[in-house]
Amino acid sequence: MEKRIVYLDNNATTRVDDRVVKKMEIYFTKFYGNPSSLYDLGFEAKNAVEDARKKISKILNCSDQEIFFTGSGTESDNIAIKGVARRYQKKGKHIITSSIEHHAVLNSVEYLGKKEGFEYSLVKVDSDGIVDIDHLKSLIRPDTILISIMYANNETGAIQPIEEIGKIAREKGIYFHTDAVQAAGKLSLDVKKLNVDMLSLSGHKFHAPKGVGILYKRTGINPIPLFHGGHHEKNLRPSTENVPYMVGIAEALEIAYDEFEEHKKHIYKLKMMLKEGIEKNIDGLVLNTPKNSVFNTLNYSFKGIEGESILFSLNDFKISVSTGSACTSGSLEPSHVIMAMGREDSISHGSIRFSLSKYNTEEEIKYTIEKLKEVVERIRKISPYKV
Amino acid sequence: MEKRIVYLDNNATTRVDDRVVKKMEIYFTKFYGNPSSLYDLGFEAKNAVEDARKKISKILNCSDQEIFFTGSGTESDNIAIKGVARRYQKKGKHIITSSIEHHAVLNSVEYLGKKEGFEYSLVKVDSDGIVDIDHLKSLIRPDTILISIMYANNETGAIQPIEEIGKIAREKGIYFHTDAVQAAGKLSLDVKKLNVDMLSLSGHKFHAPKGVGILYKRTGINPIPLFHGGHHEKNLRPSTENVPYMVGIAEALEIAYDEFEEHKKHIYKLKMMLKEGIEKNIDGLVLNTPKNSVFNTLNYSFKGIEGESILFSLNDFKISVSTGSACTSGSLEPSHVIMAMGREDSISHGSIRFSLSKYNTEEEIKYTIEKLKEVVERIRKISPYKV
Amino acid sequence: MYSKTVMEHFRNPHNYGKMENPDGFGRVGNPQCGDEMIIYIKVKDNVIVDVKFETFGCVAAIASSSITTDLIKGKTIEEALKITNKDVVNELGGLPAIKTHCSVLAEDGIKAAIEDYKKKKLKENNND
Amino acid sequence: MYSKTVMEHFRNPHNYGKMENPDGFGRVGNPQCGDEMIIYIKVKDNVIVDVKFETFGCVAAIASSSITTDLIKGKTIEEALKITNKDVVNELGGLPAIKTHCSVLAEDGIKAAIEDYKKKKLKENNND
Ligand SMILES: Cc1ncc(COP(=O)(O)O)c(C=O)c1O
Ligand SMILES: Cc1ncc(COP(=O)(O)O)c(C=O)c1O
Repeated sequence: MEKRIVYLDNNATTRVDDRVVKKMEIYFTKFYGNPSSLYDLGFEAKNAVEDARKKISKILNCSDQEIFFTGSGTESDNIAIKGVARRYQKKGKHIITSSIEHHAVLNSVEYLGKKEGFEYSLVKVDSDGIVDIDHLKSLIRPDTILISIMYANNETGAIQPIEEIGKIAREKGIYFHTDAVQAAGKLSLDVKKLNVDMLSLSGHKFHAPKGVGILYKRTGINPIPLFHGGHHEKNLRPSTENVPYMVGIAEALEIAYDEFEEHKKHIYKLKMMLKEGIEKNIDGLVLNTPKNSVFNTLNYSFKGIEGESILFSLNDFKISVSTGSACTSGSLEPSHVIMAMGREDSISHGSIRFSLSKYNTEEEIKYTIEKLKEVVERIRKISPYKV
Repeated sequence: MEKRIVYLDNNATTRVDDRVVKKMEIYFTKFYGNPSSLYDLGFEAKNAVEDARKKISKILNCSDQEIFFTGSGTESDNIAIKGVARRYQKKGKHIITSSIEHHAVLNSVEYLGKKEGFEYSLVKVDSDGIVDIDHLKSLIRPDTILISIMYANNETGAIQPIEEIGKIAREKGIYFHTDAVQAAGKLSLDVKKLNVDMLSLSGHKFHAPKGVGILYKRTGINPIPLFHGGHHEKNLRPSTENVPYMVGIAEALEIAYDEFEEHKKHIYKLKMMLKEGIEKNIDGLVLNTPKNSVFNTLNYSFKGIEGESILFSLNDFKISVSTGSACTSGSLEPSHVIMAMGREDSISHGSIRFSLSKYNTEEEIKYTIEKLKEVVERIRKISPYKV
Repeated sequence: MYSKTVMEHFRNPHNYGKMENPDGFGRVGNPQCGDEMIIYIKVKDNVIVDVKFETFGCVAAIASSSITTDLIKGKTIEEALKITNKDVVNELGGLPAIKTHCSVLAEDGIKAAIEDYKKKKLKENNND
Repeated sequence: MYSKTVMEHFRNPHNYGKMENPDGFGRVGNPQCGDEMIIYIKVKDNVIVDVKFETFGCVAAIASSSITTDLIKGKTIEEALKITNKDVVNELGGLPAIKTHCSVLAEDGIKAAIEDYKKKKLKENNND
């Protein structure tokens, strides 16, 4: 047991499914053609890409013409936000987003604010980390052109009221984008039901590789591309198509929804087991994950101690978890998400995220509870703050 | 023989080297960590990325801090051009590029011209498709901030006088970018010798996968990023790192330069064999590849007939070649590159590019010459233009 | 990308080649655009009894030329004039949108050849 | 990311815990910044004979605290005051740039504890 890694950081990234690897393989060395090429190798590549697009469109309940491949979740978010803002700025220059978005959204909006003359407002969240719809409504202005609210939060797993926001946006004629990166494989991605105009996904959050994203974009919305070049992806994202990853992300998404109920049951059981185990064995906890959350995520702060020291101590036991989001691990700031929920700084500095996947086992969860208890007790001994 | 594909379109894309596939494999399912994560799986991923960066920096003769990973050649070009233009627009708003650039460069520059108030000038090329240095000099203005000239042309293989242009740019204090996508594995990429400030590469042109690029950027130049998000790639290109492809592109580049002389000898011999075979067996030729060209590329127009019909006919014999560039295969315009060389329209419509790789054999070349002769004769019979 | 029928006609085009002393002759398109088509017709008793084409162009242009010559052979002048580019596309089992102009060229080719035939006939009649 | 020495000190920190009736006591940093450090010292004949720390913070903060207590133990007050954050970093075999402030905190901790000791002594002397 102690030799194997217990990987509980599946909101940071996931292991690629073996079936996905298998699917991609032949596109490296056998069907390696450029999909734009006018010979068999090219046609085969083109077909593979279009089949992938169709598979995805079925899961999102949209036309395959509305599915675009990108190089990452960050890129999808950037195209949606900057692209729409730049295209429709004549209609208005105000954008609404929330205070708990991923930096791909927050920093894009901030950039538009700083450098391109846009204004933006941040919707507050409640202590559960769920956006305040009334506050959102109050922020809408006549010149609001875009609302971007994430579907599920990466740190806490909190599910946001996308359908409702979508309805409000539609009534007001405001474009609505959702960063659904953390929802894939965990919640329905039916864009019709969700009332979204644009939706971003990232392959590596659901057992496809890192470096491939999807942007759903309703026909009729035309973001200005970030790249200019060839005619790929209807000019929205030129670059020779990454055929293996496009095939891979479609396969992974299909697996995720084909096996949805099974994974959900398994993972949710483990989450509840972890929750009960932690709450029974450790005190001085602050739960950061609300009831209405994705089934794989559980986030706690451990009073009196800081997150990084828990991380490194758990790593000594080969348990992988994270504090804040992986993307900000280079920074010293406390989690902006936990802060936005009104927690004190010291609590925000100490949040630990457990995010599970289909590959986790009961044995791993038991082992994690045991080691976590040891670790928290040990570090608390060093701390001036006793619980 | 007739069953196997004869792939002579290696400037469009290449087969991934088996050794590269092998190297990447373990990063999908074993070392699948997020390089930003603070545990062993993350550290291993981070080390893999940094080792890849170092390998590349050795070949480019620069610091590893000057190597950035991107999602494609198009993206590298776009970051270099738009990023620098936007950052330094207070110094001036004039850009120089050539009339034979890839659309990733041409369309980026054109976009800046149309939408962001920049002006640009296109350097002419001579009938060999080589940029006219005197013309370039005459285009430089006090407000010129950026020159972008490709290193080797994708359609003709013509090598451009980068060192010399770099010297001129440096003297005038103008930033200089080169699209070296078609030079990788074929020419020296020593950025010091080349006098370049920025240089773009794309993995899939040298037996790494499609969907990964490199941007060399001299320390001190700070393009505004296209994406905003996390802290990856020093904020220049946020997105969770595509570890397998970063490892893969470094491996492929290393192989290309470790085995450079061997491949060069082999491929050049095949190119000369093809050239002699074509010129001996077919008349009514217009050679579009100059003497000073990369060793793998050979481009002809066949008088009286159009390119696509040659392509499809060769495909019936399982021979893969291209007309114009793959990226523009969706368009009806004649090759802008061949046009820029002063050829007539009908000649530009009929250019055929043969681009070889280390995987080609003499047998394939002989077979190609034989079938090409048949095909050209057959289509000429249908044409009103007799040779 | 192309239908089976398109490829068949491209691989084995019908009725290609020059015609000596045609009754009608139409030249449409130009090499600048990448497509040029010549249609030759022989007419007897108002019926197109023979037709040939010569085409510089892409797969779709050659296939459109070929099928068009099939379509008008044996037809009366009036019947031939009714053939539109849509008929050409249908007979070919479809064409990529970007290649529709090739079928238009074929329609124009027939019209031009018939126009030429009519003009010549008028002249002949006048000369009589 | 961290040197072997850092990890060793983090895993088995030296001299941690509360000290009853210290001669000097320094509290630096604050939990808002993610790091807080308390240094306790016992001084005899101008020599730091015992030292303890309590730290809320990251790996680097805990390791810096630990090594700093080692560094000043047995040193005279004057010697201890000469210890800088650079010494802490060196002893640790380096720290990531972003974590340098943890070593600064440790230096500040010593200074604060010694300051406190001096103040107390002055008071005592005055009371004498
Ligand atoms: C010269 C040149 N520049 C840029 C590119 C674009 O590279 P990518 O397809 O990786 O975006 C290509 C090839 O497609 C190219 O040949
Ligand atoms: C909510 C959310 N949005 C966007 C991203 C960015 O995705 P990527 O790393 O593929 O750019 C992530 C994860 O990194 C995320 O969790």
